[in-house]
Amino acid sequence: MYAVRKKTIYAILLLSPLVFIFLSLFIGRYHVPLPAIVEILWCKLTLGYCNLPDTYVSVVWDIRLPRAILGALVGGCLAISGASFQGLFRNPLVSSGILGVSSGAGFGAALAILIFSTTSYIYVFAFFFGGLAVLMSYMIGRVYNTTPAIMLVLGGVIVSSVFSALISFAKYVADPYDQLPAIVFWLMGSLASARFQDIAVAGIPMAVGIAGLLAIRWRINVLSMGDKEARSLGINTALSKGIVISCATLATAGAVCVSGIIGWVGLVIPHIGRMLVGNDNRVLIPASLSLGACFMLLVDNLGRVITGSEIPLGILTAIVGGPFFVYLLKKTKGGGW
Amino acid sequence: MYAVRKKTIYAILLLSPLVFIFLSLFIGRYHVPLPAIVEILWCKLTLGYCNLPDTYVSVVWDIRLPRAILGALVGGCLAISGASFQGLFRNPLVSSGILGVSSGAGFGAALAILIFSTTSYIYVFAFFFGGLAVLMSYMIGRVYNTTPAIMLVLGGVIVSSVFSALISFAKYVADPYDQLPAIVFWLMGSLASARFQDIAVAGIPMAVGIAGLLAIRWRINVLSMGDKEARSLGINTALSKGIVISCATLATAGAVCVSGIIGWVGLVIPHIGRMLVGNDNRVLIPASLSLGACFMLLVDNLGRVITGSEIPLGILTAIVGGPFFVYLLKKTKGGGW
Amino acid sequence: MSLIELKDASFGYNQQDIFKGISFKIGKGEIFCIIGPNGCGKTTLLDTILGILKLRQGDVLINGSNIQKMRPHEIARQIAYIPQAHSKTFPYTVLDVVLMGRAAYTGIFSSPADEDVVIAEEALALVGLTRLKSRPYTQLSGGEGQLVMIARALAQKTPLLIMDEPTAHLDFKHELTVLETIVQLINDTNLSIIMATHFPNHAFYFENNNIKTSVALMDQKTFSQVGRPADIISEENLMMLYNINAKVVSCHIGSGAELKQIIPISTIS
Amino acid sequence: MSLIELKDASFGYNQQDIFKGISFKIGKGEIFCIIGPNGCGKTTLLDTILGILKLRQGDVLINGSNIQKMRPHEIARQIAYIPQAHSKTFPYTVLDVVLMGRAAYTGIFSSPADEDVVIAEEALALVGLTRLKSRPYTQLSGGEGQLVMIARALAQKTPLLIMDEPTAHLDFKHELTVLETIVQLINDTNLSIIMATHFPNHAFYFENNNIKTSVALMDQKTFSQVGRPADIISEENLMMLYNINAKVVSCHIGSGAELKQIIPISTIS
Amino acid sequence: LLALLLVAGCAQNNPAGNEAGRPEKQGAVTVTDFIGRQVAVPDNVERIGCLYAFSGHVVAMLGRGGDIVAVVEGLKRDVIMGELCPGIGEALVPASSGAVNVEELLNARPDLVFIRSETAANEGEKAKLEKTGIPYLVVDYRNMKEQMYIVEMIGQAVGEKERALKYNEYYQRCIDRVQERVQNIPLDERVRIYHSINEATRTDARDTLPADWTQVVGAINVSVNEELKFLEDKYFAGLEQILLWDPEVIIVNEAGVADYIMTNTQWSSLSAVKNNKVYQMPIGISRWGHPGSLETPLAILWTAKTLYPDLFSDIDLVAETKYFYREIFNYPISDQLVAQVLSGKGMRAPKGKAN
Ligand SMILES: Nc1ncnc2c1ncn2[C@@H]1O[C@H](COP(=O)(O)OP(=O)(O)OP(=O)(O)O)[C@@H](O)[C@H]1O
Ligand SMILES: Nc1ncnc2c1ncn2[C@@H]1O[C@H](COP(=O)(O)OP(=O)(O)OP(=O)(O)O)[C@@H](O)[C@H]1O
Ligand SMILES: [Mg+2]
Ligand SMILES: [Mg+2]
Repeated sequence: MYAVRKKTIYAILLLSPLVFIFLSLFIGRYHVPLPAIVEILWCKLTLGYCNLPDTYVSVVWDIRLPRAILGALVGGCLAISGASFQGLFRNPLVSSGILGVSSGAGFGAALAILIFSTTSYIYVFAFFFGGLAVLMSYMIGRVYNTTPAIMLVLGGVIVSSVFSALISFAKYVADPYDQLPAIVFWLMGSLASARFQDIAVAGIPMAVGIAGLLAIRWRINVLSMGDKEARSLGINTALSKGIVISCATLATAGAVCVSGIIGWVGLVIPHIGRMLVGNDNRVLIPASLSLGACFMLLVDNLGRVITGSEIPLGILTAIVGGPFFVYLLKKTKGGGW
Repeated sequence: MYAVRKKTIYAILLLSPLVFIFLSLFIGRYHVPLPAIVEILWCKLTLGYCNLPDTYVSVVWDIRLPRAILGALVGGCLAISGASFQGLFRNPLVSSGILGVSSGAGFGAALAILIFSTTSYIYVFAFFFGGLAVLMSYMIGRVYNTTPAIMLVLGGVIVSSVFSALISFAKYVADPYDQLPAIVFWLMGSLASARFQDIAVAGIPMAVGIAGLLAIRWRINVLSMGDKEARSLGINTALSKGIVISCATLATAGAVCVSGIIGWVGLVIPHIGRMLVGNDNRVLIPASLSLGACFMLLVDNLGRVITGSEIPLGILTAIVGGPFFVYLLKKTKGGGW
Repeated sequence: MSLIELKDASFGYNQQDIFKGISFKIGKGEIFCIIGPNGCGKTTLLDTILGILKLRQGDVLINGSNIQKMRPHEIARQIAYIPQAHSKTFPYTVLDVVLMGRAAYTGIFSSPADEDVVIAEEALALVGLTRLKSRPYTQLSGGEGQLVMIARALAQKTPLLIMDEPTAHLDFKHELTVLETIVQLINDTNLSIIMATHFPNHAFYFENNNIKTSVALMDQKTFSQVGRPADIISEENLMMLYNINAKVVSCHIGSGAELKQIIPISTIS
Repeated sequence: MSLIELKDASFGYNQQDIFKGISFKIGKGEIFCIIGPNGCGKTTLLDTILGILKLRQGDVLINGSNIQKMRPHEIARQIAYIPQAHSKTFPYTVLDVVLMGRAAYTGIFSSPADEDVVIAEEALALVGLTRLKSRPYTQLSGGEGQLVMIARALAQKTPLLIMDEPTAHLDFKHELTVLETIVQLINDTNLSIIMATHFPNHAFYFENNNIKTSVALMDQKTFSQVGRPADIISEENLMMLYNINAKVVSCHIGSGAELKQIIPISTIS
Repeated sequence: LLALLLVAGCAQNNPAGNEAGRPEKQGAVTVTDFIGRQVAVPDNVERIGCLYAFSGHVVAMLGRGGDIVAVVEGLKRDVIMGELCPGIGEALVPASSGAVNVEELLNARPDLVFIRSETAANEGEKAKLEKTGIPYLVVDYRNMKEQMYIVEMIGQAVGEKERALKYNEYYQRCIDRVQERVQNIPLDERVRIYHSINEATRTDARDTLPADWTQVVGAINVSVNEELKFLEDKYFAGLEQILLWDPEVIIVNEAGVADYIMTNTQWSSLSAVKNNKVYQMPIGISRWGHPGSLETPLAILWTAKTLYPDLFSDIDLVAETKYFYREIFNYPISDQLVAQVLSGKGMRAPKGKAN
């Protein structure tokens, strides 16, 4: 019975983002008739030829689909890394960007634009500096190793703020006519400009990060007992933490590359997950992934249809998610806690 | 002996911001001869007449002095509220804006600009919405009362993000030609244009907040033992928490009104304090106040002398403060923890 | 009038009751020991007496006035509490922690005065921890930590002490120190004590020292038996309570006096 | 070859030593009890044996190989640990916590298998907590929490168990259950045990059950005495160790057997 | 009353603006946009998307305001824009802060879109626009020359090159008229000005349009070539820095800022304040002289006259203003409105009452 229930839960968690992605194809300001959408999907997937207006094809296949896929990935990545970090650092107030990866990646991107004046090296630089920021936080955290969790997180806060400052500095020295707009636009981020290429470039690290976190999810339970106990239970804490941090960094950096710095999802979605499925990371981690993806798609779709000029993601995430969180809190009486 | 040491510490804590304020009068792009500065101070304080060029008087008395005083107040307020909240919520990752006061105040200001298209009601609205945000966090935190600290903080995070989103929304609907620049300008905040009027309006709530937190500082020690123990030790936890939260809210809201949303000081300065004087809030709270004030002035002055361009405060805070924090960490081996 | 009185008290976390219909009263200079299996609700009962948890039904009266109507600092001047578990956060010094026992005597906007420091230092001396007074209390051993909590309660200088397994983690020496301190305080200041413990021997110890001692066996959501240690702590009662075989032995101590001890032998399968 | 061996071990947190020059070895099926005053360094010693703290000098050998060279999961398949204090964070269910005992047998990228769940449930049954298995472990009573930690260690299925005051917070019934389980496990599986305890009586209990038991008295930064309980736990030694008066009494249990017990009487001022 | 007047004025004008001014069909043109792209623009552009406010102003000026089908939100708030483009209230808003919602853009069915350089700086945005097949042109400039070029480019693209050239001619003529008289002023007699943009301390940096036009009017713009504080893409000067510059004249482009400066003790020791030389610039379709304003020629005249009243006593700003809006914009501006423009007050529709 238990096994059956578990399977049902996992099936729901797996299917719901797919359903949301599918539904996203039907939503948008431009009217594409339903049968056309289905036909486009069918002929594209079978590599056949679509006898439909070009505009229909490009709206559904080139604009909506990559956006939906990336949206799901981004939401999932932020939520899953947030949940993992919360477990790892035993602090429920920690979120996906806590070790500085977001601002590191942002700075990397700005630097790439500054140096090369083109956008080609952005991803490489963003990942490199995202990783560097995390590494720096890690080094600071290791200065004193009795309560490394707090120090690591504080290290992250410091590194993060230094990189944010460096971003401002990069903007300061950038050429206001070509580099600055590129930096600003990149930092603002937007799923709106998602392309299939982005899935290829940012999607792979995101997928690797997600896969890693899903695989190691039970270890996070054990790690959340604290370093000392985790070691005595047979965990190579340095290694396991390293893997969790690396995977979460990959996932978050990928998400930041696609959609800029979105803070909320990586903190609150895991808590919504806790209220719904409890704290066991075996379920919480996939649940966060799935919830994050669905939530992001929901918000993105809302943003696309409410007005023509796309309400920025950050606005809706909080305005839709905040009350939902409070509702859940009331309903479960803070069940997770 | 102990009492003597304590007095020395308090004397240092009290004097150093005053010294910094005094020194600030000598620093700036405009060259005012040293004797003139002293003379201006003297005749202004004795309400006499200054026989000196107008410009000298207005540089020293109207520009540098209010800026220094407000800078000290802002830094002190952010740091003292951060330290208080960390103690209250037993979580070292909490900062002065945690209950949403900053974004609430920011939203209030934006709303005032939207509605009245002038800046006259800004302070009223900022304080009102800052308080409202905290109240809302408090209500959310009370939904479930077994571990209220976490819930309160999470409530704060939610409310905070909702108000941030509302700020973005206000910007989104504002007229890009006149309202938007006003909103952005206000949010960015700047000590640079601080006037004596601002001290009168924002300085009073800040001073009240500071005084309250200083007075109740020992209670925060007791509150940090957790609700249950604090009650059994004879503390009216609801009342004491209410006072701490109100005072910190007043102080932070005042600071936000003057200088926009500065995140870093309220989180990191208290930790620097912990490393220097330990965790006892009897010393930590005044130390944070003093350190915050000095730090803010230091950064502000540095910014004014390094180049004519006044490198933005945020950049300097992080770039000066970050490495300093790491240095202290290495030196004290994370002593506070 | 009794110092503290429970009338028909009931409590439960959720739908289920943890205990119900418990009544007792304690006068000055008395010790009340609560003995019962793990999870029977001792800690919960103590928390309700302190007003930390709210009774579902019934009343707690201190000196005749209902605890629900008293302000926290009034309660804390009557009752000091030594919790079973304490989760540490900031690394305060040992002295600072003990000083917190003076909160009930300190105005909301003031810090403890020099007299309070003196009282805290005396309390530390009583439990023998003076040498650790400026160590961060997060760096103490388990037993040392427990002693700090006891010192904090003593610094509270109340007529009633509520102790939840105060001697867990303590070595023989410190266990005896604590027991002896209690006896001395009762004799000197007419203190009263409510104590949850897993050691019926403590009750014997107090009785042996001529202190008015009652024992309550807590089981099946209520006090199954209440009375003098000698009557209550019997091999049969322990068998009923825990389903174990135990032996009561007497040994001669010092000046011809006898000390009764209960020794658990084996579980009954 | 002995299961575990300490050679000339020294450790200190700062400049000051906590202990130095400690050596001992334990073979299969043996129990080693460490008794000593609060703060003498028992917990610290156990932490160094586990490799959590690094010895300043000396070596810990498990089955002849140095613990510094072993990987964590290899150590955890040899030694299970029951810590003295555990700080709870997320409200995992009791079963989930016990399941963590299986970490050493679970690949870094996998979750515990169904067999592991079975083992965890058996361990819970051994300590008698099956009925609480899906309760959040943050909502347990003090004793129940301690039993969960014991179950987790049992689920680790190691030849060596290190226990730091395992019976603190336990009632008589559970204390006996734990002791009896230990005896049974030693008889059945040749388990070895290192145990820090404040109850010399535990050592008597094991000796009485025909288990090879040694006792070490820890004091003055080292083991002042090591040997059989009957030799070591004497009134004189306790007086030296704790500065207290104690009595050793014998009582007849069931089938004509005798059980020795040590009873603390009073401190020596 | 004012609103009524405006409505009346516009009712007369619009048909002319939309229909009469339109030339016969023209052949396909290739234009080069700000970032150097060669874009083939369809021969008959009938629906125009203006995703950068400046381009909207230009299109309206060229008499094609009625063809604007997609805008950014800010354009809807402008009083004169509302007059020139009666349909602007219904225009779709497919972009905010640089990001384009192409689906909404497709709904607007534009034949041509003008975008800002932020949008073009992003590969994803470009790719998306290309997928739609709608030709787009990047609109931006950093000095007067480029501004003129961009106006010409827009004119070329929408088939109103002549009118665009007419604007440029006027532009150039204003420059020439002023240059001719100021070029002989010796450096030390040139007026040192401080130009406040929106906020009292926000000002001009080098390589910007205002830096360019303030130079033309023979002023020394104190903030150009100085290091400024840079925040959120804008440049600010420090108070002491301004005191140090001690400009002779302060021109501000936002209503209310002049009062702020005049009444603030911190500014009181400036010569400009003491001598009452703090001037509010006019606001027409945009703030004159603002980096995003196409009324630069008027700003040049106004500033020149303000700084050197003796040299330019013959220039009648009221007449110039009327000429500009009537001839270049083809907008029959009323005398009252001219006065209003020159006083710089009330030129934005209040929030929620967008046209
Ligand atoms: N917050 C809670 N929510 C629900 N049940 C709880 C909570 N806290 C404790 N319990 C349950 O209530 C019962 C009584 O707990 P309590 O802590 O009072 O026991 P106790 O007698 O003190 O036990 P011990 O001797 O082990 O300390 C236990 O079964 C425990 O699991
Ligand atoms: N992190 C630390 N830093 C410095 N000193 C410490 C630290 N942890 C413990 N100590 C000190 O080391 C000594 C030994 O502590 P330990 O916890 O090993 O004692 P113990 O024998 O287990 O005592 P108990 O019986 O009370 O549990 C104590 O005096 C304690 O105060
Ligand atoms: Mg208990
Ligand atoms: Mg110990």
